Amino acid sequence: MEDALKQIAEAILVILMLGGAVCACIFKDLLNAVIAAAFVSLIATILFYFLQAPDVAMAEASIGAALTTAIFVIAIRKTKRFEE
Amino acid sequence: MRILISAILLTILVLGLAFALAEIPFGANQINSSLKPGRYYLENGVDETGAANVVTSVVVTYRGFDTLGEVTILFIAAIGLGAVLYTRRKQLPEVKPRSASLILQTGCRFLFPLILVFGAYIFIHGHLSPGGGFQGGVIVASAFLLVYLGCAERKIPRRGLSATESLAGLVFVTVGLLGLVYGGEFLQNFLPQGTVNTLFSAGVIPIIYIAIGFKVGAELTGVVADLLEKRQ
Amino acid sequence: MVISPVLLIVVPLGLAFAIPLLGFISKRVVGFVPVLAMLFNLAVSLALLPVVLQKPEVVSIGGFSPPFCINLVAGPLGVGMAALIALVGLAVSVYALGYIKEGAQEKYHVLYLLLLTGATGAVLTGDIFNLFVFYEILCISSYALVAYLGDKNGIEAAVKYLIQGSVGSGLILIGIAILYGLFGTLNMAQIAQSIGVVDSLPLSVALALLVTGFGVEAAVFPLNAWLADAHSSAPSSISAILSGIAIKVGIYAVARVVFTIFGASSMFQFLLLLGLLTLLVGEMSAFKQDNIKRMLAYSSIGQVGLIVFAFGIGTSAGIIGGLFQIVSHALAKSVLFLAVGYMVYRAGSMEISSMEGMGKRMPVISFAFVIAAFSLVGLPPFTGFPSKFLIVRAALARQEMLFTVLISLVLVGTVIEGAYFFRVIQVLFFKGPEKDFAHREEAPLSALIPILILMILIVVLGIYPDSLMPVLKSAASELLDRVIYIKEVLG
Amino acid sequence: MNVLYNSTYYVASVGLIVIGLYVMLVKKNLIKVLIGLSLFETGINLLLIAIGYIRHGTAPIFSQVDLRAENMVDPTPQALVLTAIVIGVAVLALALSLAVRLYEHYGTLNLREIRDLKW
Repeated sequence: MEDALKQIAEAILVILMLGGAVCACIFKDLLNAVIAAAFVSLIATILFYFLQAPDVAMAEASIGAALTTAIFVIAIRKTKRFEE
Repeated sequence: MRILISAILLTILVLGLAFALAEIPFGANQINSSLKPGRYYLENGVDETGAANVVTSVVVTYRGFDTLGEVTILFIAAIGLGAVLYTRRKQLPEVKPRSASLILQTGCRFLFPLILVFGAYIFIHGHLSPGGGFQGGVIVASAFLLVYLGCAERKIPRRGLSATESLAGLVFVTVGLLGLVYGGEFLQNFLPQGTVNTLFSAGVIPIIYIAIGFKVGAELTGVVADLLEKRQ
Repeated sequence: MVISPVLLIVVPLGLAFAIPLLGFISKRVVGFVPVLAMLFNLAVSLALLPVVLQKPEVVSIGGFSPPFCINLVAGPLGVGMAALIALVGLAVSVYALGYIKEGAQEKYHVLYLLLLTGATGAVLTGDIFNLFVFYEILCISSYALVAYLGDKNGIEAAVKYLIQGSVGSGLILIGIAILYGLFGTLNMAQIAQSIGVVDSLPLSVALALLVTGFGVEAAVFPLNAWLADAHSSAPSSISAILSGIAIKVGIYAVARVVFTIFGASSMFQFLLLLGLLTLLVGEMSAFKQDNIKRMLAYSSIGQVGLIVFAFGIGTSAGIIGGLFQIVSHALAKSVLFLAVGYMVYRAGSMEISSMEGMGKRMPVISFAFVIAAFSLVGLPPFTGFPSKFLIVRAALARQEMLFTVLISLVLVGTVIEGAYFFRVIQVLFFKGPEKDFAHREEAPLSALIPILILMILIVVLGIYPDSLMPVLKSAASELLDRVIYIKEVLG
Repeated sequence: MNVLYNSTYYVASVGLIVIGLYVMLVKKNLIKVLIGLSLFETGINLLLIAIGYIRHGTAPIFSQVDLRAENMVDPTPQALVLTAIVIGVAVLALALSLAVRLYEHYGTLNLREIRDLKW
């Protein structure tokens, strides 16, 4: 029972994550695309936690979701916000 | 045209990966023989290194050379970023930064030490609990990022950052070389292991992880600072 | 105390970390740190060479037995390559003392030293993930160095290089993941031991991914779009290192994967074809260039093709020829790029036509250019001759129709190569300077000394090719003989 | 269906790898390409961790006395992924700085328009 619940949760998370990745792909506003990519990282963090890798989950949360997003946002602020 | 070629290439990649991954069943116990490094680390890691967190002992001891390479890569990124964004600084007019709102400033001042302490906690306890030099270092860097966002008029001393980077890197290399001198192999542990699951245990692992924490923190702060710097 | 091969990696790394600290004290000493580090590496690797010719030295980092920790395998191949890297690195670091005058010089020297450290680590390590890490050190520092001058072309070339390089690195990582999933280990010897146990389709996927990934840096045919831009836009000292060293590390990694890890004799035909295509495409593109640095860059692609072709022959003689070609190309191409660096600097343009009359104004540099060009084309008595001769002989020794046809195509490539180099030489010497080029004076001493040293080596090794033979022979047998490699590492 | 059910994580990681590579190969905007790179790297990391997972395993940390080594997941891929994540952020930071410089020179980030050098 617990297993089935976990698998359903995993399936939902994976669908959300791939959806986020597709969004990151199609958004014309780069800022939105970066936020979508950060969302993917965030879900990847939860998946890492499910896969019993707390160290990696922490690294992914702090690097993938936070720091990468920050430097992306800084770079976008210095260049153009919209993809033409 | 470009889309078509990409689609063909990606289809080949997916098919290849599907065939390859079919041979690697998900969740099966692949490390069943004691000749496999993974099994060896789990069974002997705690006895040999004294660190309760096996991932830490793998990262710092068994695969410590990778970690040395990894901090080198971050170092390259920080230095390379500086080289790429290099401009003659004197020519730049001093721009008075716009200060943030009072609430943001107070919030940053309040949170900054707390985040620093949290980061330090993470990298000091790397051998006991999840986390370690990298995670802690990134948290420290995010504290400085907060300072940049909230209190733009504060300047973080560049020379201090680059001195921290270099010194921490040198500590890592020196600890490794001391292992070569006292133990016979590079990065070999030469300190007593202590009791497992206490703060002062695991020999050189905490020292290396603290050095990594400082180094990663300084490097990523430098990266953020370089990117944020005003340019013509 | 016996010298440990680990010092070859750790000492330059430590010195690189110390450069920013030294920079606080004096900006001028910083440039000498890479010189010092490479002198140290050259001395250590030359001291190690006789030892490892007897028996490869296996170093286990951290003091655990090999499959459970990262190990360095200092065999004749690894130490020989390390010596070559140190030699070329030393020459170029002396050259850079006078050549690099703009930009953040301190950062240049750090990145340069780390690039060489990455190269040295990649050729010495015996662990596939560690190979990936050092390969990344090499790649990332070269991305930054290509963009070092910060001009339009440099940045653009660096961006292209970075995108293609990081796709390649990602593919390598997927390949490593598959290998780990199949065998549960990262030690190259242990993987080599296990290969053959599992059926072959997943393995060939992993092989394809690894070869593609490393092939980006090795610049084999479809993956070399970045090379001409990166090599021509980088500062000339960096072009010399990228052409002389970085490509060779890529080729080394491909050879290591194909020969040692997979023992894939089915790949040889493929390598042969790939090498030939790379050779012809490179030489033909070089022929139609007007920009001298782009011409040299495409000629590097052609030479890489020749090396891959030699490895593809698959016999011991072929591999010896390929390794000799690695040495001769590293020496000759770095001399060419270093010489061209000052020619371009004095002429203010990279067009070949603007080099008119250089032979009279800059006689030493032009002379070095000619020697190195002759060596690349394969004229005796320079190093290019024995290496090409060995490859041709090895191919003919196979006594197959296919090889005769292929080697004639290789010779066609050589003829094209000769044609474009003679065109440059003609411009240099035989097109008189009608205008007065008073500002075109000879390059400074810090550039002439390394160029002359490398030039003398080209001549000496060309006259006495046998002096290299013992190293090359045992390096070739290290590549071909997997069983001995496995036994040396795992005991 | 059962195959898909058992390999949720493989599907996720290969999906991320493919989407990331697709963005890198097809999109024109440099920042978009770099977003693709970050998705690609996340996918590879997930793949490595998924390969190292053992069903019903626990995290490889001996934080309590009753944990046993037989029930733990493989620690090696986790160490590799830690390294890979850091390498990824290093490449990204360098790439973004190049993007900033590229924009200063050309005033655009469209890679099809930036072609002074031949592709």
